[in-house]
Amino acid sequence: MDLIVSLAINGLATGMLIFLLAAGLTLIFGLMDVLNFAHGGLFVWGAFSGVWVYNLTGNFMLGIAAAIVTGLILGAITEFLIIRPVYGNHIQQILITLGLMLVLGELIKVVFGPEQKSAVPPAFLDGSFMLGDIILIKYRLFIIAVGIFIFALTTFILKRTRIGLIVRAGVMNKEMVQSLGINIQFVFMAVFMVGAAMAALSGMLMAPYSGVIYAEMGLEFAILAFIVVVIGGMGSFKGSLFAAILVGLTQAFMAYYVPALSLAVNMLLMTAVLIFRPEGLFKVKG
Amino acid sequence: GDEDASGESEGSSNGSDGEGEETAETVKIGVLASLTGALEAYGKQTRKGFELGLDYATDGTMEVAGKKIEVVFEDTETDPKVARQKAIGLLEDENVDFLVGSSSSGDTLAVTPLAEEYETIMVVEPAVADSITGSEYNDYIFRTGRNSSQDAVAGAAAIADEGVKIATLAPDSAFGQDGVAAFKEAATDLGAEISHEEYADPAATDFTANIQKIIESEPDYLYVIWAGANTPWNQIADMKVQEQGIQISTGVADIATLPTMEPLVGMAGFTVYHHSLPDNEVNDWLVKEHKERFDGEVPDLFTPGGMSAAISIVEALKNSEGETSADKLIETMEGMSFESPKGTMTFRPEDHQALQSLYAVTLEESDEHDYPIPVLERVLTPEETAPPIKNN
Amino acid sequence: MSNLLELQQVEAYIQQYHILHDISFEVPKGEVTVLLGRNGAGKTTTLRTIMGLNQASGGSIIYNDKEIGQLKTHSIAQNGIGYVPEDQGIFDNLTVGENLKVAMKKEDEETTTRMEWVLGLFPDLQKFWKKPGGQLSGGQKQMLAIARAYVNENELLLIDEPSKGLAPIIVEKVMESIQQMKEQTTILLVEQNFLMASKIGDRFYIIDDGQTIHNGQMDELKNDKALMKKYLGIA
Amino acid sequence: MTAILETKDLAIAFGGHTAVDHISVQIPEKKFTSIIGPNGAGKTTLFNLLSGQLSPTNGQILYKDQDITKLSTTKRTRLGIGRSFQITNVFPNLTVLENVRLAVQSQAKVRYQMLAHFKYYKQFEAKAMELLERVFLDAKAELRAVNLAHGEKRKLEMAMLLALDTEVLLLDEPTAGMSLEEVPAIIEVIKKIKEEEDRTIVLIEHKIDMIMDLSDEVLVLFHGELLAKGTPEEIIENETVQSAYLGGMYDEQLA
Amino acid sequence: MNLRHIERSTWIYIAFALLLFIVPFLFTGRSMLFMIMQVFIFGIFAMSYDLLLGYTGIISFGHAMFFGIGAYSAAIVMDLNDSTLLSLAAGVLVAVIIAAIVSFIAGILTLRLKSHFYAMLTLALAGLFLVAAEKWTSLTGGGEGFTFRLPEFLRDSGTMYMICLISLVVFFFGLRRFTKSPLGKVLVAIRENENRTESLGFQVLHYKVIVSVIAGVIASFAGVLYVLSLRFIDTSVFAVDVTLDALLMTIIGGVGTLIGPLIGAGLVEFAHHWLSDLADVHWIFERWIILYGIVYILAVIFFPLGIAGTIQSKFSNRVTKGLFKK
Ligand SMILES: Nc1ncnc2c1ncn2[C@@H]1O[C@H](COP(=O)(O)OP(=O)(O)OP(=O)(O)O)[C@@H](O)[C@H]1O
Ligand SMILES: Nc1ncnc2c1ncn2[C@@H]1O[C@H](COP(=O)(O)OP(=O)(O)OP(=O)(O)O)[C@@H](O)[C@H]1O
Ligand SMILES: [Mg+2]
Ligand SMILES: [Mg+2]
Repeated sequence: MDLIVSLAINGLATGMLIFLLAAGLTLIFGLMDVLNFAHGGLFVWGAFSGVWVYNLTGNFMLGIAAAIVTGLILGAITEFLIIRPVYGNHIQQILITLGLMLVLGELIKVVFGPEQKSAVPPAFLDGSFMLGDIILIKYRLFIIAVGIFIFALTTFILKRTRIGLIVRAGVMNKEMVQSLGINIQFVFMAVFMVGAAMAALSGMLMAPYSGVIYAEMGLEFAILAFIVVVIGGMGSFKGSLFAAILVGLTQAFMAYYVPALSLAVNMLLMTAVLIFRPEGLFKVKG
Repeated sequence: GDEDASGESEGSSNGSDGEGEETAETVKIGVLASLTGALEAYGKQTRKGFELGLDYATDGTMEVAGKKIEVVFEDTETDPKVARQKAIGLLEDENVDFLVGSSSSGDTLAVTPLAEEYETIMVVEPAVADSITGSEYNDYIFRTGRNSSQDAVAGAAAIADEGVKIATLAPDSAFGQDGVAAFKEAATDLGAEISHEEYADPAATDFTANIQKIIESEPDYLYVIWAGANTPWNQIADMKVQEQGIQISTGVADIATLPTMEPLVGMAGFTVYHHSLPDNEVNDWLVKEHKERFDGEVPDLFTPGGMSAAISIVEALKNSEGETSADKLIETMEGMSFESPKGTMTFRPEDHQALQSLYAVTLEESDEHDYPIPVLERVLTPEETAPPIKNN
Repeated sequence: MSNLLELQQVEAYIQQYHILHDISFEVPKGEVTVLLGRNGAGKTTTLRTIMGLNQASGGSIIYNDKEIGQLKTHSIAQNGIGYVPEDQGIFDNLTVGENLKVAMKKEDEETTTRMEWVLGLFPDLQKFWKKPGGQLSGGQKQMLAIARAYVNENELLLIDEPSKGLAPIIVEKVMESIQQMKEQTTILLVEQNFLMASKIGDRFYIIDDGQTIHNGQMDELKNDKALMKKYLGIA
Repeated sequence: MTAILETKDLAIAFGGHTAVDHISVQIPEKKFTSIIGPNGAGKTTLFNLLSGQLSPTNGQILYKDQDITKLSTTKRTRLGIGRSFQITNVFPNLTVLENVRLAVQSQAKVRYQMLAHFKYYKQFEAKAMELLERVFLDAKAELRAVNLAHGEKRKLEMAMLLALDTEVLLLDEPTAGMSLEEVPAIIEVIKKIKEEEDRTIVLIEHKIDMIMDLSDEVLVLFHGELLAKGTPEEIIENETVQSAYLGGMYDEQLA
Repeated sequence: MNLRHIERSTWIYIAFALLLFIVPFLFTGRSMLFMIMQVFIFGIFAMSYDLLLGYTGIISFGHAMFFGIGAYSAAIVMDLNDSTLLSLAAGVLVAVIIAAIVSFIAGILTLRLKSHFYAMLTLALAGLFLVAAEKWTSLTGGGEGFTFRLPEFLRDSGTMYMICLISLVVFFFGLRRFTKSPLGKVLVAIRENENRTESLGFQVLHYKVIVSVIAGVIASFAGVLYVLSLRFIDTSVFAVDVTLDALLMTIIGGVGTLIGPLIGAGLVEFAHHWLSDLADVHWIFERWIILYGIVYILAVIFFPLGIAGTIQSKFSNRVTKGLFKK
């Protein structure tokens, strides 16, 4: 019983971390229909800039802020220079964002050097405590909390404000939205910036979790995020959250009970979902 | 391409023994390393070490047995295809007399058959796969780097003893599995018992389940073989493994990874190299020169390896009196001993693997750095860490 | 001057094709002006050019005595111009309600009243409030497109073939609604249904091959069989 | 009179909404049948069921007494049921000629030939060109379909349907958005197919004059149900039809 | 067949192919030869990818799977048997059969669904193959891979070059004919508007499965050539990067053309080579990957349709423009 609870909590934390990663992608891919292969690049930049500030100042929160700011700035630049010319064209999006991914990944080494960097949780989130026989790791609880917070926040913004509608409408028919007097370019840029900031934030949160960050981690995690977005049903936040948690839990339990298959967990899960529920777990209506 | 365009495209299998005249005075060495990509840091250590090694071995003259030494570095980008292409370029267009490399086992394996084809000596450094001097061995391959089995033997020597129970954690890959197999053999030879073998997805972020199982097997030691991006150290600490009476042991890698090992302070393990460990002239020279040339930086994990490779080549040339034919060199190098930053190394005649010292250490807090450093327990002698011969 | 909108020798290209050669017309405030012409004459392109969805390459577009030829589409719309495009421009994955909500510039009482009026006009929209726009029938989409332009108070409405695909009884309603709005809203209409055009139009312009080739009062046209035959091919 | 197409108790519901509500009709062979009804009455949905774009929740469809309810769109087209679409549905980035040529190719049953070069099929091109002339679109043959004006796309739809050379033609508002001048010409084309080639035509339209002019029989749909059926004259006198569909404008329109 | 009926472009391609047959005698460097060989191999691979992406509109994120299947089949068969021509033939056969079966299954499972499902399923399957290659160490050598011997006559790189070139020529002209066949025209129709194609009387699923199998088999063959040229194999043949390479080559060269992927393959390989060589010129170019990334970005901005596509559209615009003005 303890074992199951402990596995579940840790799986949940991993799931939340993956969700944070996927959230930005869901926003950009789900709402704006942009295949952003540079998502991983934004993620890495968030991690490196955040950790750099964190190590410099010793203040974790400042690190988080730095990551978010980095994400916003990079998001604005990316949207303006890279994404704007290719809205609506998946093929061009793939090429141009992959190009950007290479540039971002390599620039990391110019700015921060080629070596991997280490990061530890801040003192107030370091370590673990026992609850009965169950070990609770503080940093993981923190991740779970942040995940819930981000989920609630985005759901609120998308459901309770007109922004979500405008963005979705803008993707379907840009000209029409403009004809309704909405400056869609501005809205798109804002959304992209938020998506990028989410990527950057998750990069920063990831750093103390895994202990090290390195320039190449971007693509790897971007693929994971991509998988989660697909399993969850594209563009659905609820779906992404659910899928991410599913992936996290499956990983945890498979690693314990069927270790031989643990390498293949993600892919098996995705194959199963595609075959049995091709629209994803939560199909976006329409 | 050089002037001697004699249609090598067809006659390549004849190899390059008919070199042009200019090589009469020069010895060319081609070094393959990952100078970009994920293993960039390693590749660059090798390069620095190699350059320093030539300087040291030739006393700065860059000449041996009357011949000028010329080095060409090529980036393999950690891609076997690129590695092979660059190697062909070195062998064909540059007519190199030696190949050195490379940072990854895959790159190296893609190149070793070329060494045979071109009858050119290749000094492998620092790729670790056993198969390079094992199942994929050929006569032209010499390795100054240590292989996985040596690591395993050293790891076992550091902790294994009569009646000790050890659990292992390793990535679920050939590297991890072979490593554990070798470790198991060495450890059981020393009388220890392997209580549990745990393999984890190297890309995973969560190791709770794996650690949980290890705890359940109630070992005295947890021996970790790890080479991967995400490190398990934090989680091992968070899961209070040590508090439950299980000691951790592992190989200590390069300086950049030391800060991540903070949670493991006090553990007993081994390492291939840390600049503070070896006690010999070559190493003193290396540390001093390295600091001078590179802004006060100390040599890292693979720097001495690069240096050893360079020294072994110069040494071989000295012994062969400048003769670069492969036959002669193989004869010279088999069984050859030379002084390296890690003490005396010897190319074992059977599989051309250099036997070398490794270091049993404990990880301790240091006053100079804000990360822990390995402190010498004892030097594991070349004889002690000699791996089994596997090339038949 | 009482012209709300005036086009002077407007030229436009689509990619490298010269589509509009010389479009000139006036839309007097408070009237319904109708553009007529064959398929491919350039009517739709004219409306798109006014909306800034297509850049004019020559001439001028004057709205409320201001040149708007260089403005971006969204600022043109913010100046009080509404547009019902030919292909309806429904947001397929948004529900009917959401389609309308996207269009609403404010959420004050006035808009609510307008909304009620619009829904009274097209009860089908009320009925399918939660249905994705893409699943509506052809005529329902047309209604939604018109309704979307109606929910805001506009000074000028550009409507491209509103009657297309609508049942006669609904066409009648649309006509009524246009007449009702005439007070505050000026209308520029492209319409192939001559019956409708002739009933609600005040002035007409005939466009052929990207040029305005004839204009006059609607009443004249209705009674001039020769003219109708010549320009519209109807007897 | 034999029925070429027949529905038995045909129904489909989307969520809670029954768009086609248990309709049983017979479409007489070689006749001209029109379907009218308010917007959202289920006309297009009925077409979608007949042509196989949708499958019914209930009922059967018979074509020449053969049950085709379970057949795919492709199979039905091959059997001889062709349709045009209310919302234009063409290959946007192919040229007008290529659009029609594809339809010709399908009709000619050259479907899986993958080794012969297309240029050995010159007759396809010729046939396609001929059809484009018939709908007055030959001048735009080389233009990409996406660049056509709305009315021109409708003509293209028509040409593609003709190319399929099917026995039954389902036409969904073929003249919507077509200019006054060209509507009569298209009507001529439709008439000619029916008379000269003996086809069965089913037409959805909101243009009453056109219905009156062409139809042998008119079906009226209302809220998914079959409200009335009869000759054009009978239908236009029907009071429910008048009040629910035509409104006051029809008499002027007929005038 | 009358020679006059052959299109002019065909002559150009034939002339170019002949030129490539002479190249090995002009260049002495085997490394250059090896590189051109890689261009050919990845050209074939990218062409097979374009068959899906450019012609039929199917995105695949796991095309590497077929490449890897080909590579491993050949390598394993050659490793287990003597290095003879016979075992090579057996290797090719195994490669083709497995690729055909896998692509057929992936095809019928997902191609009836719209758009991206094929992409994701192939991504997942490729991932599973990667894991299998990683774990089935007795056969595959795991992540470290293994080397193997080639039949005597293939060890000469001139022969290998010719084999790659001949394969390229055969596949290029074969696929050209294929795409210009009636079936090829239907594929384009599917790309443009799937459900309309269906209501014209074409069974879309059949076409998609056919093209998926053809693309899979050709990709597998490219994998065979790759592993023969390398004489070494490891799990990197299944990596996402391999798919991405094909994707990039296709897009940069121009989707929906056959020459595009070839140009793309050449450009990607050579840009890579030259840019990485810059690193030796000056330390400032040590980060040449940045330049490499910028090449992609600029390619989209200046050649939005890919190189071949942009040139082609310039050319065809002239034609339609003339027509438009009558
Ligand atoms: N992208 C384009 N490339 C080439 N020609 C185009 C393009 N877009 C439109 N055209 C042409 O411009 C002309 C004018 O089109 P427009 O849509 O304005 O006509 P219209 O008067 O609205 O016709 P309809 O009554 O059929 O809607 C048409 O002949 C059309 O073929
Ligand atoms: N795919 C669908 N999903 C849900 N509802 C649908 C779908 N298709 C049609 N409907 C609904 O079914 C009803 C009938 O639609 P249909 O398109 O058949 O109408 P119609 O008679 O052709 O109208 P119109 O004259 O406006 O074209 C409409 O209320 C429509 O909203
Ligand atoms: Mg129009
Ligand atoms: Mg309809």
